[in-house]
Amino acid sequence: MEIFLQEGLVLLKAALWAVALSLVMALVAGFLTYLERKVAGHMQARLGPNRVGPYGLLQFVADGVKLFLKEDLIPSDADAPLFRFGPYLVFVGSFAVFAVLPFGERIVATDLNIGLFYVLAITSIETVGLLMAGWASNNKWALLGAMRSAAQSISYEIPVGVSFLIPIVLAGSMSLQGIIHAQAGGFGLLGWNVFHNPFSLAAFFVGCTAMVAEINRTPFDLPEAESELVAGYNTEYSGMRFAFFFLAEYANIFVISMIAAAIFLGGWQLPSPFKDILPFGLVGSFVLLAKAAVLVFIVLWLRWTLPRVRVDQLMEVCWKYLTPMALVCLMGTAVWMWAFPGRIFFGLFGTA
Amino acid sequence: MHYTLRNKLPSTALFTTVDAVLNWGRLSSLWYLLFGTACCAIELMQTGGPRADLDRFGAVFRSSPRQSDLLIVAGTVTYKMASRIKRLYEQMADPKYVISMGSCSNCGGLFDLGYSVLRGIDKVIPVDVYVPGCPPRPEALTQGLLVLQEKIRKQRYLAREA
Amino acid sequence: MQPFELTDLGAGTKEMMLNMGPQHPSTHGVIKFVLRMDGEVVAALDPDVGFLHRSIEKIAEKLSYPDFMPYTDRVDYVAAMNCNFGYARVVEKLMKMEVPKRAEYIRVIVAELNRISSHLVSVGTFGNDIGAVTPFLYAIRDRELINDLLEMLCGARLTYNFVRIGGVAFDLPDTFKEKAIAFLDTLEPKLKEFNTLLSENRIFRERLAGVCVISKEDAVAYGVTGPNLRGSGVDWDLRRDEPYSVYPEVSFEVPVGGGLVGKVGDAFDRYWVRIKEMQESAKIVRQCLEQIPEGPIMAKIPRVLKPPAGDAFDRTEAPRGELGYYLVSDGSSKPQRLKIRTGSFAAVSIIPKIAPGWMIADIVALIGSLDIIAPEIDR
Amino acid sequence: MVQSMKRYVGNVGNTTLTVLKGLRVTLINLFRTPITIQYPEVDIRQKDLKAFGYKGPLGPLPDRFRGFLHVNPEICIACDLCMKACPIDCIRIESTKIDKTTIQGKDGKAVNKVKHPVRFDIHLGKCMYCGLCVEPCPTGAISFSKEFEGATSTLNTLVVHFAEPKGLPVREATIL
Repeated sequence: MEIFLQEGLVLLKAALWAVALSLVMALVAGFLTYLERKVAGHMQARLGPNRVGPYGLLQFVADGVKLFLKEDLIPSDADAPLFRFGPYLVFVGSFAVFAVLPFGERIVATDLNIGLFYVLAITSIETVGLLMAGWASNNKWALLGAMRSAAQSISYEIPVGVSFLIPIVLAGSMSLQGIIHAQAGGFGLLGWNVFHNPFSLAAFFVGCTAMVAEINRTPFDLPEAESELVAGYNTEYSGMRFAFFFLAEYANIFVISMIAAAIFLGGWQLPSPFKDILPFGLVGSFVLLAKAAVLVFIVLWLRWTLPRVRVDQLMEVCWKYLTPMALVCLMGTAVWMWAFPGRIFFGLFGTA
Repeated sequence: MHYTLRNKLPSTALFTTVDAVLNWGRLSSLWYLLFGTACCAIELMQTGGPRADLDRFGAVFRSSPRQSDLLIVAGTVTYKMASRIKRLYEQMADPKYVISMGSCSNCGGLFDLGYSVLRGIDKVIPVDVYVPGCPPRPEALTQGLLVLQEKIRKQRYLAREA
Repeated sequence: MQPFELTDLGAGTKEMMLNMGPQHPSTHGVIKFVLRMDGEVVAALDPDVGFLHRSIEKIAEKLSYPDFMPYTDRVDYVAAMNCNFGYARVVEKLMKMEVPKRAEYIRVIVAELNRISSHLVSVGTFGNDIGAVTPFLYAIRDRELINDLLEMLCGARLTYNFVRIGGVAFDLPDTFKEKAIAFLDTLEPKLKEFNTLLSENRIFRERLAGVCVISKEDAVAYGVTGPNLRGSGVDWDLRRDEPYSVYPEVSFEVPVGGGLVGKVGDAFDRYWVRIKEMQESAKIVRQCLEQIPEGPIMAKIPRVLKPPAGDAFDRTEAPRGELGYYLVSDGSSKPQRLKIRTGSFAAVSIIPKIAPGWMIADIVALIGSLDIIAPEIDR
Repeated sequence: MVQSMKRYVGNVGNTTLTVLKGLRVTLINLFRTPITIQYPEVDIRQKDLKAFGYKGPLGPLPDRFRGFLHVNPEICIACDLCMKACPIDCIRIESTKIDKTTIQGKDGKAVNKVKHPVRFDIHLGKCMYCGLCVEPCPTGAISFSKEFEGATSTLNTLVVHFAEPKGLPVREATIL
């Protein structure tokens, strides 16, 4: 009896977390679509949405209402089961990462001890979903987009993985909370992994570039390259199924920003005097979200500035630049840890 | 379907509210197909551009017909193109709307004299709003969009017609 | 970068046929390209034109000479002034008519302003094809200022119907000169910003360096004209080499592609020639505004135009290459035959020659850099 | 080896630098005032757009703006010159004879009015706004207005009847 109760409590807790996280995901992704249109608008000397609700804030609600009520078209020549399943797989791949995202010192659904590994593994599902969608559409543009997406994800997994190894090596843990805890020193600022040593600084940039490519954002948005492939893998998708792709795309921006903020920018660590103003480490949560917000803005900013690379250049950037650089960073970090055990870069000069 | 159902249901405030929310979603998010046939396409570009900025009304362009709600037929449609326009329209998911932009797509316009031009896009697909002009300036197209929004606002799905 | 050589590996693979257009974001209007693809690489390309065949040449036979003027706006709607200009010139040639000096200056001013706005659309959409959306909107933003100027002059933003046979329809408004010079002053910094954002960007340059090279010989053999020809390194510009109107009285340079980032005649060269030409056009407009004499803007023309029987050909330098009008008159008030020679038609004819071996992303760059526009091909 | 290392580092450096330069341009533009005209609120026909809070470079519509055609049937002499000038026949005039009156013409010359239009239809949905009809008009009866908003859901309403006697049936748009 007792064991059932315990199991039930665990399940209930899990269900509550799932509901809360899906709400968070929907809200965050929706808000990001609004933010992207607003940022794009102002960068392009125009205003962006401003008619729906105050400052156009309800724009994403209207988009959602419309998309979910549109006709659900399945092309007659499409492979219907796969066509239906693809978007869900992409959505699941993006949503599952939220389970390990640390929203604060004590706010996290589950702190897996293999957190970063889990992130790498679960996001790979998305590629399968995209491939499925592109193939099942029975559309040549979609197929080209899906093939590009597969090649891109497989290649960029390597620099992402290697640059993830650096915080893991520094913290000696794969758990996201563990990595954040390990960045505590140096007044809560200098201890961040990005300032740990020159190699980890470089790894931050390499890792971020590779992550932008991993989620198919400009300048690496080849799978849905608008001017080349019409709409890429989602050419044939309409209504609700398209909304899932859309949701996953924007959720992914948030996910990579949160992870980069957590493993390189100290997570919820902040200069120590302000730490305990609010209970539950809420200050830390805001700090983490602020760091993520800055990174999100940079991702949007890049999109509205840069042209797109070509397929062969995409591979060149990955294999000739990012992967070797990530490997050098890993080696450098290892050498650093051997040469200056337990010391950070700024610690070499001072007492911190 | 709607008509039969609508007349059997009692008229309640709930249905009017549901209708209002549906219409609000649809009219606030009219994604248009990135498609122009002739001269009006340039003014369509300018309308999406910084000065007129259709994005204010939630209208952005999509390049796939599956994801667009609004087909703006911008320019002359020849006989050769007519079947393609029809196919594009059929590829769009319901609910879908059509704006005929400019004289050529309204009724053939100045190419009425030619032998190869379709005299009015409404011979091929249903048109919701006609925008006069050759080409209409961006504000005129924006007004066309507003007229379409008003039209959508009056649509009824569950509630009885007033 | 070199084009791929496609070899049959004996793996039993088949080529894929792909329809690009008539509705595709980067075909610049309703043109269709039938591609045969080996993966991402194009094995053969076949343009299918005629989706915008509006029978403009045939309509000319039904209308009187002045009534046809609005139709020339629609031959190349991005540069309608240049088309007006060319048509007016050929009728004047047929009638052996003298045009007042002031009218000629006004024509050159509006034609060059229109050239700037046409090239802005061209480089903007080209940036869009390469994937940079923001430069496109900046180009559109700057183009609005030219639209304002021309709207002030003739009341329309796109289809002007401004040039008349024997002169122009309206004189310059009072504030036109100040406003035009104010615009030209802002053009230079805006172009600089545009270059920083797009032309100097390494991703953009790498995308275009050495891509889709059109050699000098090919360009001449296929009759490619205008910026596309100059991009291939041929120093030929009708405004300088066969001067007409008041072009001999202004000084300007003719930019020629020099392989700035890759080879001579690649996509970047064609793009860069257009950027440079905008600056030269700005120079021409400045000089014209300074030198413009007072006087009438219309020659004395009869109420009903009846050119003597005969034929005439005249070509002018339009933004998309040489724009030639061939006009046959039978002495009546309507032309017997009008033939329009446009730059885009020649440009589209060279695409099947260049395309094989390049990837689909390069094909988009090729189409964008040739700056073809549908009604000029089909007319 | 050293050469290729140099090129490698140079490529990375150059890419980063040009990307940063581009980012700077878009960031500067992010904080500039947008040039958008809030159209339905800002009436661009007005002389003073600034009154609507507009900050961009646009002036109001110029005097020569070619909006919808407008006809004043009072001073129209039904001479049919505009109908003949129109290349696409989007003007239809029917007239009746009246007592001779003299009215002020466009270029100062007096014009005799012996006919009065009883029907003056312009198909604004077909018109190409070229202005060829305005030029020959002796009295200035037909002119461009600054009106440009005419979007409608039926094509028939775009046939504007300027001198319509009462009780005429609504005609199909295509008859013009």
